[in-house]
Amino acid sequence: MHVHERNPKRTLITILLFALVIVFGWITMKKPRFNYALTPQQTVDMVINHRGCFHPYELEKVLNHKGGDVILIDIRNNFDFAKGHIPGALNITSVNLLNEENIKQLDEWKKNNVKVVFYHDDQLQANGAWMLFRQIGYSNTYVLLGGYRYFASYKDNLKQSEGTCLKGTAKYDFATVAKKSVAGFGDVSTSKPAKKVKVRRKKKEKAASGGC
Amino acid sequence: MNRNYLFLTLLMLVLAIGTFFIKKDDVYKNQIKPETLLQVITQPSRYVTTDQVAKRIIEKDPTLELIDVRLPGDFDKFTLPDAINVPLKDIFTDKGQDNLGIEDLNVVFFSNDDIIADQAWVIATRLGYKNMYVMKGGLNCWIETIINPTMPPETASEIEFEQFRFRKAASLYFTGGSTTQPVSVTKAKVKVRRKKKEKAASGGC
Amino acid sequence: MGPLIPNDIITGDWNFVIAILIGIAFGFILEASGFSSSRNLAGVFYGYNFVVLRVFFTAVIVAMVGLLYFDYFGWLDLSKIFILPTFLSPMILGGVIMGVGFVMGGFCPGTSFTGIAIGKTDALFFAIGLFLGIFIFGEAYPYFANFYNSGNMGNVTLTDVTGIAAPWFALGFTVIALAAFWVTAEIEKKVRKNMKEYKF
Amino acid sequence: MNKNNNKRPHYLNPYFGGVLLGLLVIATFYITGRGLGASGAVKSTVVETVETLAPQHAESSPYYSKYIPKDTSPMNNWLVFESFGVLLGGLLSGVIYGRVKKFRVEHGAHTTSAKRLVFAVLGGVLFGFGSQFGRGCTSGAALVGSASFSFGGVIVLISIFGTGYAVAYFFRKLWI
Repeated sequence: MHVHERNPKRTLITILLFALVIVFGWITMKKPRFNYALTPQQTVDMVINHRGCFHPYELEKVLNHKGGDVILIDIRNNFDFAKGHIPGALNITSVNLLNEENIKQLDEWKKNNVKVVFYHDDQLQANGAWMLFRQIGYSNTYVLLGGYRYFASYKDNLKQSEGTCLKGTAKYDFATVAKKSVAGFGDVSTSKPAKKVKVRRKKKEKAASGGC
Repeated sequence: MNRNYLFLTLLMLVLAIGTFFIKKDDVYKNQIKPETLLQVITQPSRYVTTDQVAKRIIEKDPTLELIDVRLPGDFDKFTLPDAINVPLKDIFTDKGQDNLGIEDLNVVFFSNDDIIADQAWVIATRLGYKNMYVMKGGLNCWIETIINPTMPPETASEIEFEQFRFRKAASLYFTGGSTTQPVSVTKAKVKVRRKKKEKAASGGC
Repeated sequence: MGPLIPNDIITGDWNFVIAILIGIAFGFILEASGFSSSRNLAGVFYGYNFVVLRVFFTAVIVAMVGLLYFDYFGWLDLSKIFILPTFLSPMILGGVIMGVGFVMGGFCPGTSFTGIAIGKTDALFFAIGLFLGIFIFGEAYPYFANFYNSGNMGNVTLTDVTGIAAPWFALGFTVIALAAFWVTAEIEKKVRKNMKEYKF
Repeated sequence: MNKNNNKRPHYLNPYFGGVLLGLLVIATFYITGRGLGASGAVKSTVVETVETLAPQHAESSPYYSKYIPKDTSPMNNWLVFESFGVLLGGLLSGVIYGRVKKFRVEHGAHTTSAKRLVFAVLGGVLFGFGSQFGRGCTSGAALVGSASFSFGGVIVLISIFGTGYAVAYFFRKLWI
């Protein structure tokens, strides 16, 4: 064997330094606070199957038993909260939901299998926060259907809400309603072929060019 | 053979095996952080009103891309002009993503009402897409405000009457009457335009 | 953070200065490893000198593993680096032609430059050949333009094509390379016994 | 091993060279986002030469015209500067290790200098020709391409070395 191949001392030192850099990187790397626990597919399955919905009629039990294993969280701002809220609800404004102490609290509830129900004025405004928490692994979070507005108008008769306030259904037969008002109706709203979209995958932003 | 070669071999193997512990989610590279998602989720700026959508359709705004997230069966029966059908369950598939993130296009999701469209918006936003909106109230609201607008009471402000006139004209436009009364359409359009966007959306769902 | 120039951390004005510095490092490593000698290079095909295999595969596995770590640490965004586009059949043919050229010429383009630097006439002739080869290609291009552009798969990575995660390839290359290092060391010993004339 | 071997010009340990080269590839990606290369520089030289000697021909050629930038010369290219650096780096190493001498030809025991030079040119022609189909040479496509997990890079790598071993027997007289 040739002399320069006898002892790979410098090679070993270089590789060790390289390994040290990697260990250093590993240690100093910022670990993300939250990771997605659900894939987009699982998220879609969840919302399509209406998992994680909390119906207003279920509130009745909660209100009568006072607390128990359900916590209501009002994610509106504290001004709206002060004007009126569901009895027993806590107020955490939505932008503060991921704050350190709130997360600690949520973790505890999660550990103790407490149902956490988010609500806002209506379901739509609580939808985002609820979906976020479901996606980062808080499978104990729920969204109140109908929101505070429904509760405020029907608080004496929450039972009747069974099956009625699910959003997402069509109130009208769109096709007939949309054409009825005018006589000489054209084809504008019914059988329009879908617009051709330039199908273009999102490009890499500013990838380096090159190669030989 | 020098013993150091053995060390080198082992070290390199360890480094290579180490890469398995750093596996990243390769499929969704542009996914945004949950913290960022919360920030955008709490902004109501993603909601657009049916009036704004109607106006942009009438003006044939080339940057508007309407996405109907209902099922294909519903889509075939009725949808907004030039809308594309991407059911919620397909939103993150390759087919669905082809319609998102197209340069210079503003996506507006809509469904029967706004919940499902909003859910599509949340998922697409998580995947890193931008310039997307949700039509508030959805098609239910579309019918109530644009197709069958209700006359405001006598006491209503001038702005509300203007809005009503716009809706009346838009109704004609969308139900096929636009050819018969072109004058009123343009009139309404001009009037509506004077309003600032922020002031608009006062009525409805 | 990285890549620095595409992310505008270093301005593009430095590009050519950096190019020369990187080139100097590249040339130094090639020459110092013995790549300026065509007999060292060709040895890999005849079993008497595996320096090409050693340098080449060590570089590939170190870079592969390193890039994966750097990407994970957020130091280097792998989605922003240049991925060589794949043109399947032209690339296979190109590789075959280059393989024959390698054995005949005893150099590859980069190594021939270092050969010229230390005064190898054969390296100079190889570089002239390179020039002619590309010139011929350019002139004859219209005859095989279709083939040249066929099989375009875009800037795909191994993961895009096979669906297997990148660490598997890094580990696979590492294991194969390390095994090859040990095996070829033995082969080299045996072959060299019969080559009194070749000085290493 | 005989003592004579140990007095020969000194080389780096090949694994040390390999590790350095690997780190250089990472550094290059880190700084510029692109890889090393060599054949691209020769291509730029060809395009520049053709453009100087026959500008119309270069403009009309479907191949050369792709590589003629609008506002600068084809030589104003990253790889050209990098290859210039390779020459300098090779010279530097040659000076340090005492390998820089007047021009000479290196060839196997059973062949002549003239034959070696002829085959060097032929090999160069093939390599240059093939590198255009391969979108790069051993450094640009095979080394950097494979290191960045490019599918095409690995194809070129396997293709070059596979063919090399397949045809090595026919050219053994040149080297052994």
